[in-house]
Amino acid sequence: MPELSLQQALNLALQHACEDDDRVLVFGQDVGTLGGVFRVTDGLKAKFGDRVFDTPLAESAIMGTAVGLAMHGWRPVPEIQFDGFSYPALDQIVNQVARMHYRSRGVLNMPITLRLPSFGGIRAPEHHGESLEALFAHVPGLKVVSPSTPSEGYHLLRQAIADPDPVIFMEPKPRYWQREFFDPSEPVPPVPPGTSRVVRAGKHATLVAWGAMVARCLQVAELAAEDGVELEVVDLRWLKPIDVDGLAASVAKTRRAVVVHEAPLTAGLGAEVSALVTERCFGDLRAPVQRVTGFDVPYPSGALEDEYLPSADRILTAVQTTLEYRRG
Amino acid sequence: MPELSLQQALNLALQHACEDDDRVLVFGQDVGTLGGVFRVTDGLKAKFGDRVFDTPLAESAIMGTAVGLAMHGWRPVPEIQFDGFSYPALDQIVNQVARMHYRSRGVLNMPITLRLPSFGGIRAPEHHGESLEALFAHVPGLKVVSPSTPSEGYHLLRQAIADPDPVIFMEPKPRYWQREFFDPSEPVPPVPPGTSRVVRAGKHATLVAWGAMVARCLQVAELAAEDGVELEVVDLRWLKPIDVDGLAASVAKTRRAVVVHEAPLTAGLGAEVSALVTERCFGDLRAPVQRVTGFDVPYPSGALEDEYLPSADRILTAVQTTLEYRRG
Amino acid sequence: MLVARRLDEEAIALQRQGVFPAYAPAKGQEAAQVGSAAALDLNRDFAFPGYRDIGAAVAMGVDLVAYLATHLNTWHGGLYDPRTSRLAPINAVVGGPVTHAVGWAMGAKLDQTGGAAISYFGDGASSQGDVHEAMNFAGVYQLPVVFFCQNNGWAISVPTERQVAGGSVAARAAGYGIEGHRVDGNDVVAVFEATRAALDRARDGGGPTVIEAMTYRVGPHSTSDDPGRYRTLEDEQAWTDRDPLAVAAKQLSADDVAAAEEHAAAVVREIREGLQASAAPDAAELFSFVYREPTKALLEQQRAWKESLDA
Amino acid sequence: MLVARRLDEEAIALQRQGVFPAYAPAKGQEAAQVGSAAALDLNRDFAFPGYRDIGAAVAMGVDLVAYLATHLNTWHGGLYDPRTSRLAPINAVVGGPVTHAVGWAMGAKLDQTGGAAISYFGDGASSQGDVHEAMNFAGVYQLPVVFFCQNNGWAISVPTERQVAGGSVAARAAGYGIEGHRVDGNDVVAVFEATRAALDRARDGGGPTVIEAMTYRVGPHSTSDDPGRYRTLEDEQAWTDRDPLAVAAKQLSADDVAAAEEHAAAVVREIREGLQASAAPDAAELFSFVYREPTKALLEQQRAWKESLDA
Ligand SMILES: Cc1ncc(C[n+]2csc(CCOP(=O)(O)OP(=O)(O)O)c2C)c(N)n1
Ligand SMILES: Cc1ncc(C[n+]2csc(CCOP(=O)(O)OP(=O)(O)O)c2C)c(N)n1
Ligand SMILES: [Mg+2]
Ligand SMILES: [Mg+2]
Repeated sequence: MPELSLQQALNLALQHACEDDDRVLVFGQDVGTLGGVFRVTDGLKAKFGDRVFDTPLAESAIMGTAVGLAMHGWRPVPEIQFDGFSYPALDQIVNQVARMHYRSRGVLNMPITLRLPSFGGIRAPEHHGESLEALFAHVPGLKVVSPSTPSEGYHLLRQAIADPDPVIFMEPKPRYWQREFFDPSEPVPPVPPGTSRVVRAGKHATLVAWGAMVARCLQVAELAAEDGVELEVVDLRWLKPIDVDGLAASVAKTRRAVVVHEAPLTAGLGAEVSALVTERCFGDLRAPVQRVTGFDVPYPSGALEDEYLPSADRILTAVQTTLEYRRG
Repeated sequence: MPELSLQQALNLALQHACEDDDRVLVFGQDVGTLGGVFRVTDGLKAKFGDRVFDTPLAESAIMGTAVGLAMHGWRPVPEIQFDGFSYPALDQIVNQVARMHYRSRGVLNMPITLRLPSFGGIRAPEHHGESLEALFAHVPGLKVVSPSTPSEGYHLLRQAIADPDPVIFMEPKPRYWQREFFDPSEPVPPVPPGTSRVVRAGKHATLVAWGAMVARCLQVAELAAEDGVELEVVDLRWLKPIDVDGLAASVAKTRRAVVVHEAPLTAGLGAEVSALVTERCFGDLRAPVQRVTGFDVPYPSGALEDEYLPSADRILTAVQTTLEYRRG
Repeated sequence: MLVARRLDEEAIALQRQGVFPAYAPAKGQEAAQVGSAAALDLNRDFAFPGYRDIGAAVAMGVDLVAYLATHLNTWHGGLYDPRTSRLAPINAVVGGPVTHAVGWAMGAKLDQTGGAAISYFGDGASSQGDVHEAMNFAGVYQLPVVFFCQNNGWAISVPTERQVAGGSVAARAAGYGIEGHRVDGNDVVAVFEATRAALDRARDGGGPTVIEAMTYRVGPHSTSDDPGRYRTLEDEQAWTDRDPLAVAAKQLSADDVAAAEEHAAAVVREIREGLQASAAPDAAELFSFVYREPTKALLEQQRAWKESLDA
Repeated sequence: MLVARRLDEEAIALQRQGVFPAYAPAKGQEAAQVGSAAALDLNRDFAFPGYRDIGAAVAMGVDLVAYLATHLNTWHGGLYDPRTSRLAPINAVVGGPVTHAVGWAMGAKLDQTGGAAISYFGDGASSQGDVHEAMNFAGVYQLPVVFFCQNNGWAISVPTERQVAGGSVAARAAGYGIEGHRVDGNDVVAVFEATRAALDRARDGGGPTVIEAMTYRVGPHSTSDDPGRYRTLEDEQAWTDRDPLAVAAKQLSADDVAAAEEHAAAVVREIREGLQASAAPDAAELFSFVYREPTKALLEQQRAWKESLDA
């Protein structure tokens, strides 16, 4: 069983997807000759020739081209180089990618997977640490997914590319070099899009997270366990559709929930998780769902990054708040 | 006291803003000679000459130009012609307008008011009926406001233009021709951004809405009153910052809340309202906050518009649900 | 062309009667639309329209009742099948669909079908960043695509001279190292020939072409527009001499013209009847086509919606 | 120029020492940056940089310790005062700030200050829709703005010939009816003169100009980049003869060069010390500058954050 980093696992998933389906195309800025700034597309151009190509520096055209390619029957896997550079392409993503199937009454398929290196934590320049999941999750017609480990990365990327609908695939940058022993050729039981996974069982409270925050929540669960607090950690994975049944099952058991994300608080996806859990589990909940998130400030420069991101301390404080909550 | 439509009230607000501050500039597609497709800028070009001008058809450049004008000390009031055409300008709005003040450590002010005819209900073509408030409210550095009546429109637009920060001003299209008797010259007590208003007092449940949905909620409150149910209707107005104190005060009294908006459910601003109210009022709440919203589908064609938008029936059903709610 | 004109008139009449909530007249642009679309090989080419290209739909033999469903407010993109019609769904984002033509052309090149794409857009659209990005992509990859700009003098109330710096969209082509041609957009034969030449070149690997068809939007921007606010009747009058139908009629016998009128009347009658027979859309379609398979959340919303109907 | 070069070398050294997490070297582009910025009138003009324009900052007399704060990861936009420096905050969105220069130029024109704006961007940036929209706006309104493109051969791994259809950014200008010039970007005098002429024309109401300075990014895209993956050493070697410093040195006496080196060394030393003395940012600044006045919600978040620190 090989040990693979997330970056290697994603690279392998792309390679296998290209091998299994000769309609798959991989393109974007610097994904060809260079193999991507994170080397996720390394070696693909050599293997698949014209099916892997560099584009000029224009995100809107990258996504618009993907729409046209999909209309011609291709299965595009474009990349936008960094989260914060999605905005120039947002018109294409929202008004075109997400709608062409609808607009054509199901005649034109849009099996587009947008690979988007996402989230913060790597001391990068401005616009390289953003979390856009709330924005994408709000758009009808899109699916959104983010893996938290190399094996998840491999299988979810294969699943996203195979999906007949457009999927925004948010790759957690700080996890690219995280390694795991797993065998990509080993078949996994198929789970439909919109299924979360419990990565640690517990009974006192549920932590809900995705991307790089899953590892942080596991670390928090370790710390809490030392004090006898057993936290259940749910990796939401699919940010649209959201696994409300899975969340409800966990909260029915723990009766308390804390949702953790990097994006700013206001109108972040934590609000949706909070609302959904409360709607489904109001009778069970012993405390309001707590949100531990980035602050309502622009993603800061490296020196302030650790203060911005949900820290283990802030998550533990929220756990304590929910455990000690007394109905006013 | 004159009777003014919302369209006239906004026109007057622009006129008075231009008169009171000679740094105010009004521009956008067709806002000059034509006076705007909704005539909101009618007559301004004749009055203020070069300070009111038509632009080429490019939303990103409209907002980028606004940034540069603000850097030169002007107070830009650009228009984007319709909600759904904001997306091409989103990079400028999120990465530039909302951040230049922050990026420059407070040296460069961005007193930009983006006027955005918004929301649905007028049987318009595709992309002319969207509700983008959740997206804007998620962006640190922006403020977001939407008026529900002509007098509100007048005062909020004056306030938005006077505000030193960028404000997204969402004009409810279906209310443009709604009339009200009021005297714009009558001074109103100043209220800070982020203050909601109770438009109807009640005690059994709180309806929270903005834009065109405020009128619909008032209509629902009338209907409910016939059955002896007294609904409090809160016009949120400021969608960022949100008046959590005002919401909490209302819910402390009614113990039940229903939030209503046109945008799709998932990751809509209703989730934020639900989460905020639950965080603040968990002990008071007798039922989970209900959300009555657009569905998770693209804004449909005119024939299906009434089915998409929150109807009085759907709101009443939610009221009934919250009133009859029994903790499981 | 005559069908396009008469149908356009019918659509305006239907709007006045309240059947259509609004309509964007194409009057004056028939030669540009029909001439260019007639040059397409419907077995392998594909067209990407905006919202004012009914003449292209007519020339391509698209089901016009289904096309007009967009104005009936039945379905935004129209009800015709874009795959068999070779016409993408009606697209209301100015500039947005231009890159789709580029992507489609890239797909055709990769598949070596010999097909070419044509993108319809206006002088106003030429200001959009997407149009530039599209031309640059097409130039870099040498794609079989024709950028067909109908310069009709106006983008709503803004005249071309305050819209297009330099004054010519065709002149932009040189900056991308691609062919650019201006044609008299009211001369259907000239438009046809320029477009056919560009398509042929595209098929032969000659790369993209920009065609700027100089024409005039004789009617209002849409039935809600009031051109009197931004142009004079004389402005409009100046173009009546150049009416594309009049230009074409000169090359035809009176008999031919009469026959064409008769044909157009028959087609319009058929379409009028088709529109009258059009069913209102099934409200349950509100939840259709969002994904290939509806999500659980959507099914749940649909269920709640049905319940509220029954209540 | 020499200051720019030596400072660039120092920055790379600081990155290797772990002081800077990353840096985007400007080596090879000094003549383009210094020559153009030296042409500005700092009393009335204003410059809009990207992230690789340290030479412009040097020539404009910007506080360089404050400028380098962006690479120290202290503050994204740098710590210099953009208003007094006449240099907008460092901007990492490729293409994004080009329309700001247009807006600023419009502001200057409205205020009749005689000021002109200069926008710095790369060959890669020229593919962005925003750059097209900016040039079109500038052409329509005839604004006093200079679009200064440093064509340094590469956008990360993509060479200009696979980026810029037609091969020349300057050639795009004609399509907007505006002036466009290519200059030898490694000849500081040629750059200076072309820029000064464009600025003068702009002030006189002559409208915008596109200047394409042909140069070469001698170093990697950033210190995290590995150019060996996409170009050969020979490629790079071909440009060493044309090193802008070597070109300039030919026009100077040995004494002048020695004096310049001495000056540069002193400046770099001072900056090194300044950087060493730089305080880490106050963590409480996390909540600063988001709005003119913090909102209640932000104050609440700041309070909670402080509590979690104290806990
Ligand atoms: C991105 C975008 N912005 C604004 C609009 C609103 N709008 C619809 S048509 C139009 C004018 C378009 O002019 P032009 O491209 O010349 O086409 P024409 O209407 O003349 O056929 C505008 C501004 C839009 N549909 N899309
Ligand atoms: C909108 C946007 N897309 C992508 C990037 C990532 N990126 C940073 S620099 C760069 C290449 C820029 O090339 P060029 O404009 O030629 O400038 P140079 O780096 O050569 O100075 C890319 C793709 C970005 N910063 N902004
Ligand atoms: Mg036009
Ligand atoms: Mg470059």
